[in-house]
Order: sequence, then C-alpha cells, then structure tokens
Amino acid sequence: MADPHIELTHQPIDYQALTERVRSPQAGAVLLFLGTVREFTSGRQTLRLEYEAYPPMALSKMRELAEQAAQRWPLTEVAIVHRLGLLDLGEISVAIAVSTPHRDQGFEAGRWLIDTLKEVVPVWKQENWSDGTQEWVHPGTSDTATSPPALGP
Amino acid sequence: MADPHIELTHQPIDYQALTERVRSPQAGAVLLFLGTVREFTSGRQTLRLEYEAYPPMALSKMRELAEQAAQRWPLTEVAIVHRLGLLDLGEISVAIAVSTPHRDQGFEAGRWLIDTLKEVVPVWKQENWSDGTQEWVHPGTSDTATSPPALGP
Amino acid sequence: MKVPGDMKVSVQLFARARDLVGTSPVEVELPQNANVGSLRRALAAQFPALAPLGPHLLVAVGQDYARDQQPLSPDQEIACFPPVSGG
Amino acid sequence: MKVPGDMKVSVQLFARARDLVGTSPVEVELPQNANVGSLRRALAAQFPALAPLGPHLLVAVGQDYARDQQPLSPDQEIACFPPVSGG
Repeated sequence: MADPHIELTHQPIDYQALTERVRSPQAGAVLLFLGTVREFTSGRQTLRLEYEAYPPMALSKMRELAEQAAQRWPLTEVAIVHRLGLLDLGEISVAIAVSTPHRDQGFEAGRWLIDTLKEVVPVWKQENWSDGTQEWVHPGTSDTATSPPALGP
Repeated sequence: MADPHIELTHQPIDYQALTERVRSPQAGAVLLFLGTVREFTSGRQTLRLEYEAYPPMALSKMRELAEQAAQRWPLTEVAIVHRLGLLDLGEISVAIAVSTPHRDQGFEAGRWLIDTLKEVVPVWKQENWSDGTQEWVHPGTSDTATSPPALGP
Repeated sequence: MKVPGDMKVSVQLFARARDLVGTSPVEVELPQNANVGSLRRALAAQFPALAPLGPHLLVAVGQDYARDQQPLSPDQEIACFPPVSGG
Repeated sequence: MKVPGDMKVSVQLFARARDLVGTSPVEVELPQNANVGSLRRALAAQFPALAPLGPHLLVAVGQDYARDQQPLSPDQEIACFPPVSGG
C-alpha cells in the first residue's frame, strides 16, 4: 500500500478524485463510502450540520485507522477525507475509499473504517434543527440542547 | 425509492454521475462499489477482460435485484451499471450505488447486490491471459481454456 | 421421424456455449409437449461439442431461469448458457 | 496555597465542552506529579459549567487518548472533549 491519503477540508469533498487515487490494476474492487447530511433524524428536521475537529489529532487518528486497516486486510490503497464547517442537507461529511484485490476485503475494511472513525476520530457535529435549536451530538451524554427556541411570552 | 437506474453500456462507466443519481437529503449514507479489472489472478497475468451479456435478461435481472434489495432494506435510491466489451486493466466492469438512511443498510444492500448480481445476471467474462490464451470464466465448470498457446515444435 | 405436432424452437447461445457450437441462435426440433428437460437432451444430441458444459448449462425461457419441468411452446424466447461470471 | 513544583498546563477544549466553559484553551494549575485524573478533578473544580459532561469527558495527551493514571508534564499538548460524533 502506498501512503494513505488523509485529509480534513472545509471544501466540498471531491469523491471522484478520491476514488481515482485508490483505483489500481492490482485491485479487483473499489469501495467508496460517503456520509451525507440527512434531513430527518427520529422525526426531527435538520437544517444544517456543523462539523468541528481537533485537527492534528483527527489527522493522526485517521492515519492510524488507515494503517490498522492495512494490517487487517490486504488493502491496495486507502483514502479518508472528513469535511469541516457548515454543511447543507445532502452534502458529504466524510468519504472513505479503499481498493482491494477482492470485494469481501473492501466491504469489510470500508465498514470497519467508518465504524471506527466514528468512535475514535476527534470530530464533532452540531445539529441545527428546523425549530431553531442547536445541539451538539455527543453519544452517551444526556440531552445536550444548548439553544432552546426563543418562545414568545 | 424512485425507479432504479439500470444500464448495460459499452462505454466507460461514469461512476460520479451514477453516485449523483443516488445522493439524496433523505439518505445519510452512500455506498458505491466498483468492480475493476485486476492484473493478477492466482499468479496468472490478465491483459484484458471481455464481457458479454444476454442483454434483455441481464437488464431484467438487474432490475429485479434492485427491487428485491429495496424490499429487504430501506433504500433511498439504487443504480446498477454493467460494462460490456473489451476492458483494459484497471477499468470498471460494474458499478453499484445505493443510498440509505443509515450506513449499515447501505453496506448490507451493496454487498448483497454485487454478490447476487454475480450469481444470477447473465453476463460472462473471458480472460485474455498474458500467455496468449483466452478462457471463458464459467464458475463450477472444469478447465475452460479455449485457445491454448501455439507452441513451436 | 417427424411426427405431426412436433415443434421447432430457436435457442440463443452465449459465451462458451456459443463458441463450442460455433453459431447462435440454433434451431432445435422438439416433440409436442416438450419441456426444458427435453430441450437439454435435444441440444446435447444435436451439438456434441456442448458436452464439456453439459451438466452446467442453464436454460432461460422468457428471459428468466427455467427448471427442467417447465413446458415449452414455439413462441417463447429461449436461451442456453453456461454459469454466469459478470461483475 | 501555591506549592513549589506545582505546574500550570494549557488545556484545549472542543465542541460542547468549549461552549460550556466559553473559551479555549484554559489554564489549569496542577500539583506536582499530577496525572490525567488530577487534571479531570481540577477542571471540574475550576469550571463547574462542565458538570453535565463530567463523567463523559475524554482527555488527550500528545494527540492521543490518555487514561487517568497517565502522568502529566507542563510541556505536553493536552485536550479535553466530549464523546466524538464525526462521520
């Protein structure tokens, strides 16, 4: 495996460029996973998501994940990009591309990479709900609404 | 789910256009699988692969797979394209794109779609090995080399 | 011996099956009330070159996989091919 | 009471932890031989606003997750944040 491509960006993610990076005649399969901003979560409507990172540690953890995945599966290439800042509905927050000799390896590595990224990479999202509230998403903590809607008297 | 996009093509697969077709604010995940022409299989070197289909049945089966997947998982959108004709090393033979509310659904549906496509969609590939032989790939049948190399006396 | 009521069907061949026979489609004569199993036997008798694929050949009728018990009629779209290998 | 050998560390806060405290980084005074556990207690005492996150806060030292037993020195890069939610 060549050096993994690891990136944090405030620009829209060019997933085609990312996919081209991992394509190889040594690979029979390419797996691309995109996380996108979904409008509805448990019936609540999202207007936007804002992503924040602890950048040096996030990059270091993303690289560590790529290297761990390359030890578990025979990855031909791997690339991981996370978007930061304000994202509109449908925009791409994260892109993971892996190429592997066989498809089972690609599906397993891609699944492990996104699952583990969500557990260990220091990036946080804040919901901007359609009712005007903002809420950090911090799994395992209690209700974290920080800006309740201003209600009239 | 809107009507699935199903296609057989002799042109290079535009997987970005395919991915854009399935992206949606209703989806939190997009899974793109690409099958690509790998150079080495069990130590033997491929020069090219040639894909042939029984087109109307292949399209009908691909559509059936998309509809079955949409019954098993809550797919937001799905698109399947298979390339036909002569493909060089690294080229994309098949592309499957699905969008789903959550990522586990996308990984499961994507995996099922490519596994089942390879079992039931009437498309066949012929290896063009670097030793000059051509060989249809027909899983379960015995050695199917059809053009042994011309050896000198 | 041609019996009244016999039928002639056209069978599309693909991949190695077509290469072994050398052409596609091929015409096959079948007895009245033939089914997919009769078609398999008739193909094997008429095209001995198919022998290497014999037990592996798949038959599709009306663009869907068909079992040996499925009856045939002359107006159906029939195809015969080896195990698929797309993807 | 300031004891000789006490140290001051700078702690970067992120996401809801920073919002609750209102700023980042923050300076925290720690006893000599302090470890990550001492840092947690000092942060909780100095910033009561962090209470809702208390048991959930994660500490990173040198850009890697640290357990409470890990010793601290003033020259290390230290960060404190709630459970991650990227992806």
